[in-house]
Amino acid sequence: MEAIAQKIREAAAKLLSEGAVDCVIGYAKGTVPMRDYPYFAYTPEEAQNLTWSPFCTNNLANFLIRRTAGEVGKVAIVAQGCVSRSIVGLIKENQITREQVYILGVPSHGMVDRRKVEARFPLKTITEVLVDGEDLIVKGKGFEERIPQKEVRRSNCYTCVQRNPVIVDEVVAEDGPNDWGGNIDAVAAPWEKLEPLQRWAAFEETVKDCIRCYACRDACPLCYCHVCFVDESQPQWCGKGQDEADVATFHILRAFHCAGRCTDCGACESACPMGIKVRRFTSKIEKDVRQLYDYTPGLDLESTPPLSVYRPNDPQEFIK
Amino acid sequence: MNNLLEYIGIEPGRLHFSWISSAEATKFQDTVIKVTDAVKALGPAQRMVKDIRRVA
Amino acid sequence: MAEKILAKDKLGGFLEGLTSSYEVFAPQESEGKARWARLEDPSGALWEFSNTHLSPKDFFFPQSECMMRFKNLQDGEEGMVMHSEPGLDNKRLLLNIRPCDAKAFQVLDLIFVQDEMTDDFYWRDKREQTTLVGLGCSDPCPTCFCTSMNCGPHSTTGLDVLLVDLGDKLLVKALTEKGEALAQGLEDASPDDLAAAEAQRKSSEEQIESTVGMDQVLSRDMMELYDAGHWSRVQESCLNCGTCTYCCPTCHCFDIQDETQGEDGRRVRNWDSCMSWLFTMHGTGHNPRGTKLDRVRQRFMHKFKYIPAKRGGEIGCVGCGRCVQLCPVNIDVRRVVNDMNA
Amino acid sequence: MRNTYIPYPVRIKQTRVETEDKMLKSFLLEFLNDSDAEAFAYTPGQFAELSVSGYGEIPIGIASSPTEGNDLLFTVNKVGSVTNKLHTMSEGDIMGVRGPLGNSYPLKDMEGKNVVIVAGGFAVTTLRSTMNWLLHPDHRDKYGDITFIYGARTPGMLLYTEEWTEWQNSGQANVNVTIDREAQGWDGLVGFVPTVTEQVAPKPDNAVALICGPPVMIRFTQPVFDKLGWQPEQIVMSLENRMKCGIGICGRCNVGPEYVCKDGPVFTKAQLDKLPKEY
Repeated sequence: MEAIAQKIREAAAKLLSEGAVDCVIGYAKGTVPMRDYPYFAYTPEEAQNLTWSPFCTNNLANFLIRRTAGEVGKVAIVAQGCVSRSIVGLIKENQITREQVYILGVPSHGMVDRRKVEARFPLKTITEVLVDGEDLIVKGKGFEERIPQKEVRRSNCYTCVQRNPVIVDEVVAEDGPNDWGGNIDAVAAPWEKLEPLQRWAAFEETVKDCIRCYACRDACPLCYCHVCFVDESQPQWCGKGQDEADVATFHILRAFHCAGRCTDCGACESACPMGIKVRRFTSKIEKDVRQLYDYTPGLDLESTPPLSVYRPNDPQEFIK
Repeated sequence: MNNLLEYIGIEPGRLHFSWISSAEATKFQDTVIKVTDAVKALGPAQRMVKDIRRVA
Repeated sequence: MAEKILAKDKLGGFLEGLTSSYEVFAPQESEGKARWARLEDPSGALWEFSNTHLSPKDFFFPQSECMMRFKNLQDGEEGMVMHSEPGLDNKRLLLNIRPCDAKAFQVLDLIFVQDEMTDDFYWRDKREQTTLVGLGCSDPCPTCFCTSMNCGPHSTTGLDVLLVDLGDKLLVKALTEKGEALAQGLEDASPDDLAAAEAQRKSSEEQIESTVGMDQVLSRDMMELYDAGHWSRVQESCLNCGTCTYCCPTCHCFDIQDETQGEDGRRVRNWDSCMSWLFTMHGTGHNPRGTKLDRVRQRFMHKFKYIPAKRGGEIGCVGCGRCVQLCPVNIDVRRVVNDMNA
Repeated sequence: MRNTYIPYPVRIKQTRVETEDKMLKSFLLEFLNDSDAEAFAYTPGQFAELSVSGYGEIPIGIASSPTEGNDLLFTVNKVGSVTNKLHTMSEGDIMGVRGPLGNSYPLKDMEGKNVVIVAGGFAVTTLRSTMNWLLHPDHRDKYGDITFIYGARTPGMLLYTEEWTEWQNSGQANVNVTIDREAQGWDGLVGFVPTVTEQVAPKPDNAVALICGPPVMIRFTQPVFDKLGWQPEQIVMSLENRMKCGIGICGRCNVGPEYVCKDGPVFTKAQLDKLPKEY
């Protein structure tokens, strides 16, 4: 892990000192345990702050779109499998061009779900989490425990099918195994097996804590709409308050807008301050897209997204 | 959309899709009648209902 | 004000007594976190926890609150006349609120109730109907920095009663008339109890690991701070989501919306966030805070410069550390204040 | 204790489409209850939240002057959902008014001084209020020369034509009304407000200028005043930012520590020079 971090620093410093890019977007060590954060290095010295760890849960592709538009020139970005897939998506949707971005490819070893670690220590405060090989050493007041990373990874990382970046300009670390052996279709759309009444109850239970901060949306590289439908006032599509129908509308429609686009990077769930399992909706959508259109988003630059093209054999049983 | 709504527990039958040309007035009329009948048969919606009279 | 003692073995009866005259809320465990909930069973109240996941500001300033109602009839006089929602019809008590959260309400009082015109009925009513019983912190988090923000683990500002957990008993420090009413009939505290409470206060304060300086922030020229170079770095990773503003005990921005349904209508206020670019957007398309930098700077300047300038030096932050823990991109307010203070 | 979020009920007494593009419409409102009219004691420069149930509220400067009686005049530009609805409403309809809100022009401090009023477009509203107040027999003697400069794109976009014509004819004020470009049937001044201001060249000695208009007009008018030797303390401007609560709480209209809705909307240039340009 530290070896890769060192290679990222070296590659970034080289790019910046040669003037090949104006900025390298990577991760730096956070001020709280298990929260490494998006970092923008502009000089070879700043490149020394870059890191690589199991706590890099933000999708950096997010920072290639409007949020930094005009602020930086040519950018290099540290990209593992899911981030590179999001970049592919953004190129396909004409949000960025391939030439604008220089990709420093890194294989993903899977990121840790902070909440799974916290859940092991109810009401306790974790003060430090160290990475020791395949384990985490979790320290707090009056306790220290060793936890294998593989027990506390984010759910989306277990079923990842593309740990290695799909497009790369510079290989920082050699590709590893591309998946963990998890089967996404076995765990996606967990409510399909429930009865309709139970489904609604499960849905309500899932979104009950939502505070509508929109961190899920704002952390998502797909959610680049200038005015999101929830913010529209003319017409106003849904209420702005905490009524459960309005909260539900937000989650249902946001998920739907990601259809055929979501790469299951998990940034939404990692960003949510309330621990809402947003992937319970998006995983259903993507499962349908796989089954109905045989399509997985962000794997290559050539194929056409199914929702933007009409094919005579598109499934249409639902049209009556 | 249909699948997603069913997935979260909205009863099937509240969302309908039809393909009607602007020239097919009769088909439009028939479809609207069919859809309204189908939705009426389901009764008032119980889920995703906002009631602003409720005291928060 | 007198300090009293409540033995832990009498605590159950004491709390039972409270629930008969108040609607009592307290932090309770739910899914591994401390969360505010109605106290149905006195034994459910938490006595050892850092702080609740979200601030209790919702009790006084709900995320969505109906302000007034009207009949949605276009014709006829009744159609457009607004009727205020009534105030609370019962007394509330928040048990084991942390001193930082209570201090936040005192800061918000200065904003919600300023003069005859700026006198927020909804806020004031709930504040008047609610008694705050605080619990001094004995085990602060690494993200707590209250002592740098005119506050502290045993701060009494904004509380009616401060409790200090002394093991087998609680020191009960009544601070207001509302508090006196609660402490009535309890035994007086002994000098030893007082000394033990004082020792705990000192030890808690010493345990606060993070401190930030505010002296330069307060004395520096406002425009110099506003134009400082560090803002462009602070804002880089910001997602402009509302997490920091919604978990913050002092953030108080809101939006007002009308909703109608058949013949009914209501005017509702909802939390809003200065992080949203639409927050300040004019109908004409002009936006006074059009960039992410403008918005990020606004949030910090508001807390650490504008509020002190406007409210007699009070700081718009109490150092609870929630935003530090919850920000999805780890924008750490302590770092930002240090940058501002440099 | 009164709940200051509740609007006073008012009846639309009169409406008038003001401009040729039909985007500006004036509403004369009368209070349903006399006690409300009494409670609504205002001074020129203040604004109010107009409330249309089911649509929301919109902050609008008060165009009438308290010297004109209890009825309130508002001129509303059709831009958003509330104002669009408002434009469809007619005489006799009931709506709400909340206020008066904000501070006013410094009428007291202006006593004994010459007054220059510069208005652009429909921002003339609160300055109409001010003019009516200043020219009222009870007040006129307290002020020196009054210069009124007002510009709009075309003659058809000018508001309150009858009134400023009357001010002009009465000789009580030096009235300069201008349009951007030559137009048929217009024999008055032609040119942008800053240019006209420079031509009229009001002297800074013992004078106060009240400026209200679109940002571009303000941007080009300020240097004219600077050139003529005016000090920032003598220049008074009215701002508008997006607002909701109108009483200094909800947090969106602030310019630095100052809330436009409560500490403003009227600020001197000297004050604004020390504040962020977030308006």
